Amino acid sequence: MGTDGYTPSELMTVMAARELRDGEVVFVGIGLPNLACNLARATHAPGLTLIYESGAVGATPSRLPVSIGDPCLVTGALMVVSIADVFQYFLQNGLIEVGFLGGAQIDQYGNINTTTIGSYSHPTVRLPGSGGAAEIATHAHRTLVMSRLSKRAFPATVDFHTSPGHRYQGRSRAELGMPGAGPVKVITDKALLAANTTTGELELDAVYPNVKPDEVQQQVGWELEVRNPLNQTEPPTSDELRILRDILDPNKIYLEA
Amino acid sequence: MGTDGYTPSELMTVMAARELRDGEVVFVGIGLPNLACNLARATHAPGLTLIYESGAVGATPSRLPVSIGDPCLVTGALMVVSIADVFQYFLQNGLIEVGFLGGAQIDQYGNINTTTIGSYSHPTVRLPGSGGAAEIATHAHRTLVMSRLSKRAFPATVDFHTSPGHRYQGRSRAELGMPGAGPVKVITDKALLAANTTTGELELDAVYPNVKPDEVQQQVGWELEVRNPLNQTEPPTSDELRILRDILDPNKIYLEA
Amino acid sequence: MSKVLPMRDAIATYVNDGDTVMIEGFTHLICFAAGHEIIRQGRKDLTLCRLTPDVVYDQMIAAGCARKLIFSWAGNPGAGSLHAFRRAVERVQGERLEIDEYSHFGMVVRIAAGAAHVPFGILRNYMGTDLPNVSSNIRRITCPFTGEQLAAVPALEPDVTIVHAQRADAKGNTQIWGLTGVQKEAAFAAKRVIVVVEQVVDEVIIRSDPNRTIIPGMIVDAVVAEPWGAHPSYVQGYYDRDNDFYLAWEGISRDPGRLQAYLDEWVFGVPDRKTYMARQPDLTDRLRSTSAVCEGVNYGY
Amino acid sequence: MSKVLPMRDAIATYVNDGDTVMIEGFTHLICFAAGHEIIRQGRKDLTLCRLTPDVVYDQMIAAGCARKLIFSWAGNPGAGSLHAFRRAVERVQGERLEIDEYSHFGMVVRIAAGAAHVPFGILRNYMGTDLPNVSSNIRRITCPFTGEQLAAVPALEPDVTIVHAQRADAKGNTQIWGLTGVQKEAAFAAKRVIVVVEQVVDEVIIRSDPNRTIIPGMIVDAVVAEPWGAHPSYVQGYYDRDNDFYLAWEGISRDPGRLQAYLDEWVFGVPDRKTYMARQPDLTDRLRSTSAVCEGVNYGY
Repeated sequence: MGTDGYTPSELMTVMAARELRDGEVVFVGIGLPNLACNLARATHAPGLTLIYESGAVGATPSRLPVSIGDPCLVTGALMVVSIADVFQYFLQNGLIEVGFLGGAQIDQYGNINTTTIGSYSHPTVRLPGSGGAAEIATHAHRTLVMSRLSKRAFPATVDFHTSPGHRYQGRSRAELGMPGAGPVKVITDKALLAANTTTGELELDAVYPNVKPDEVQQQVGWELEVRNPLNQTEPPTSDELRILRDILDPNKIYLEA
Repeated sequence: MGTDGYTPSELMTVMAARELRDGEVVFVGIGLPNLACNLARATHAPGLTLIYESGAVGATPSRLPVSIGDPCLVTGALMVVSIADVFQYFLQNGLIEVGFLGGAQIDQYGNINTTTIGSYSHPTVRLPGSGGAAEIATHAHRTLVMSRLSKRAFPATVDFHTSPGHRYQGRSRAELGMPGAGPVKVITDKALLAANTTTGELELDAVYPNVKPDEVQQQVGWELEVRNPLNQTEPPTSDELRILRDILDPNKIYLEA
Repeated sequence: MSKVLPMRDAIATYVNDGDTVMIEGFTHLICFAAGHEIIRQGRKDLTLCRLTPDVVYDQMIAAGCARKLIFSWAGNPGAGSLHAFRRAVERVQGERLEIDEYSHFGMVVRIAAGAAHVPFGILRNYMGTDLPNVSSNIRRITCPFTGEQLAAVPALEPDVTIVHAQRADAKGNTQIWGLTGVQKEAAFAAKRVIVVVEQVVDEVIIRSDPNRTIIPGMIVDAVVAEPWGAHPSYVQGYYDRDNDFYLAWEGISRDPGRLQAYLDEWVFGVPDRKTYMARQPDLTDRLRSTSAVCEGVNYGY
Repeated sequence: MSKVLPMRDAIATYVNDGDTVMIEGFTHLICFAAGHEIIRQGRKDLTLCRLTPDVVYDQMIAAGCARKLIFSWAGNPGAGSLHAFRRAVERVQGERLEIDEYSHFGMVVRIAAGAAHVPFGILRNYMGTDLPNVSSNIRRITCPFTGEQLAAVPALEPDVTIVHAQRADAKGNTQIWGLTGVQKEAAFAAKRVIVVVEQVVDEVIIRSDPNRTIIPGMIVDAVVAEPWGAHPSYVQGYYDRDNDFYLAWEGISRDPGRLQAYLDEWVFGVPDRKTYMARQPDLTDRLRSTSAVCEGVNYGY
């Protein structure tokens, strides 16, 4: 736990939850995104519909799911569909309003790498690959990325473009024919980055309590545009922290650090 | 009822049933094809799997179905699938061994018309259209056609090619890339016609008891090749007739005439 | 936020003149109640689509609702023809009903492409038939891997799809068993969806068996509770198909005068499905389903 | 004609060296028992395919069964990496495991195209990613109606698909509830199908609820009755996922010596799944599902 009375994970989860609007249809990932969605449901957005890429629609997990296909996502769900339906009839059909992604690397234009560090044919580190990320970043109306700041995680250019950001080989999403808005916001442990709607560049949109813009810049591999005015986020409320700690992740599986 | 102690419908049904081999997967139509399949199941082919285009797989109808989507086809079926699955995962995937078709017109090459009499844009008679017939005639390993003989029903060339036979604009099925063998046999009320495997022409393969080849030729609009030797079919057995009359269609809905 | 509406309001709100309308149902689950309400409200210039336009589309064509029909089999199975449809297509004088025609497989692929929101779908079909000669919507496409030629058809995305089902919750999460036809694809392909059900049930019922849900509430605009709304079509587990009516339709539709009299009595002459049923009190006993209830399965973990 | 075989015979008969093998399962219904038997029988040069190769594929790679992997996400979700996979791909000396890589959507479309037996499938994807640069199997195709560019991927038709399920009859008519993943498409796409089930049931059970049938017996070659055959994966209504084991795998697979010791003890050291379970007598009580049985529905008419 930090000196502020909450961990970076708790802080990121609260910030992510606040990005969600009531009634939205959200493609949920396991870990912090799942906690963020369920925190939003328990606070300002009771009407969220959670869809897990495993095929559970309208899940209301009665325990903390530890995998994307956890059986608790099925019991009491509104609908269970095949993976083909998930990607064709929900995602490609434009029904998913918000997608959550993470990544080993996120670059200046919001491109995400979850494939390889180093070259593709001779990788230093082989990462898991796209999973559903490439299509989520393409089709979700908007994508939220969650990642802790570090120079390694935020290079100017990713080693491999797994999931599309806002610019690829000099071309914009519109030029490439992508339906969704892509990674419009990156929720880090210190600040929120947001994509410039014209240039597609990730800029410093808001800092968390007691964070200075310089601290953010030091952990990002490109010259970070600072928005003016620069937003200041409100700290987590005691209510948000109570729900996270007492109800959603009481064993601190995801929220410890 | 004819002088032979059975109706033409009964005769055709018996002849169709005998074309089926035990263990085959059959795409069943309503009416005589359904009766033929269930007669075969009750006699020499208990291991037939019946698939109805409505999506009932392994149906064992406990009453006479009066529509292709009769609820009695669902109750006690092995599987119910969507229409998309019927055509994509079963038919196009090559799982259907026998398909049954009928038609207003069948021509020299086994082409079938169920679309229009007269021109397409200004039809004298508008028929229902293809339904699943075009794809059944394309994909089923072999297709059996059931139709009563008449000059009107057996022209040299159909007014509209709804379902493919053995030759279209001078090209063979192999040249056109069709996976199935097409309408290999036509079961009429007087005789069996069979397609020549080289020319694709329908030829007189067998006559029913007491039918002379001339009687067949008189009701067919092209010069009918007569096979040598010409087969003679065995008349319906009392067992076949009993099952049809007492069990399968006791109210003579399909077998009266 | 309940989406439950009376049929009248659902049709008035979500079906407009000129719309492309799909009332799907493959023998099973054909929503006659919605078709009748569309006729009563005098909708015009509709493009009707369905694999198997049957009696309800014949009625809608007779009533002057339709400008165009997109279909693959237009008949009254086992009973005869759709004579209003035939008159509209065969007529020598006056404006014919416009038609756009496929086989079942082609229609299914069009609707599935609409549901997946891609501009076209592919199938291995239409070699050796005249169908591509009479439609500009059946084209050839070459496989970029093998060089094979296949058929392509364009996505079909109706303005509104109307689906009958056994049950749904008030938000439109809809469950179907028995023949599912193309109900799922038709709903996902549409801009607007009306679900008509035998029973509106509590969300808890839906959530107790999520694998039976065919249509998610998020794509549904209105839920109409309309018991017997599919008659003379059927609903597995609720009521049987009224084959007598289908047989009778041959005679009714063959005669324009009798057809009009039918519409006057059974469509314009009743305000809603409830009255339609009340006028045929013997129907329910004759057609109500027998019981063949399956065992449940365990969703525990 | 029962198709029921012991696992040993099913693998011996239907899985050959050099085959393309798909043991599908998206978290749910991953057939570890079949993977272990393939390892025991020393199969080689397999092309393993699956959206989410997880621990069982890591074990098969470690045991030397695989020549190539076709996949879209290779990790141990929430727990770490598949270290045998990583070693096989990251190695600087010696022959690397060949990989052919997509996103989930691309894999799904490949398998669905195989099930429908068309040579390719289409999706709107892969603009702005490097995936098409490293695979010759992601190509562009132009819509013949709108001129739009889409991605195309080739059909995937495995030699053999192995699917775990809750229950089947002796002829292979198979029912699944809970997450269905791509089990249906994987089975229809394959030349041969082995179904592994918690329970072989009488055909009457299958026929009582035909909408739950996902795989028809006509495409099934062998049915294996193997209770707990998916552990440490799970089977809805039968047993929970063994998350402790998935977490432990991170440590085991990171160390080639420990991994080999694991295979020696739990794969080569047991003749079958029954013995595997008997050696962990506490498992069944810890993981057996609670009860959440839904109501049945009426299939009457």
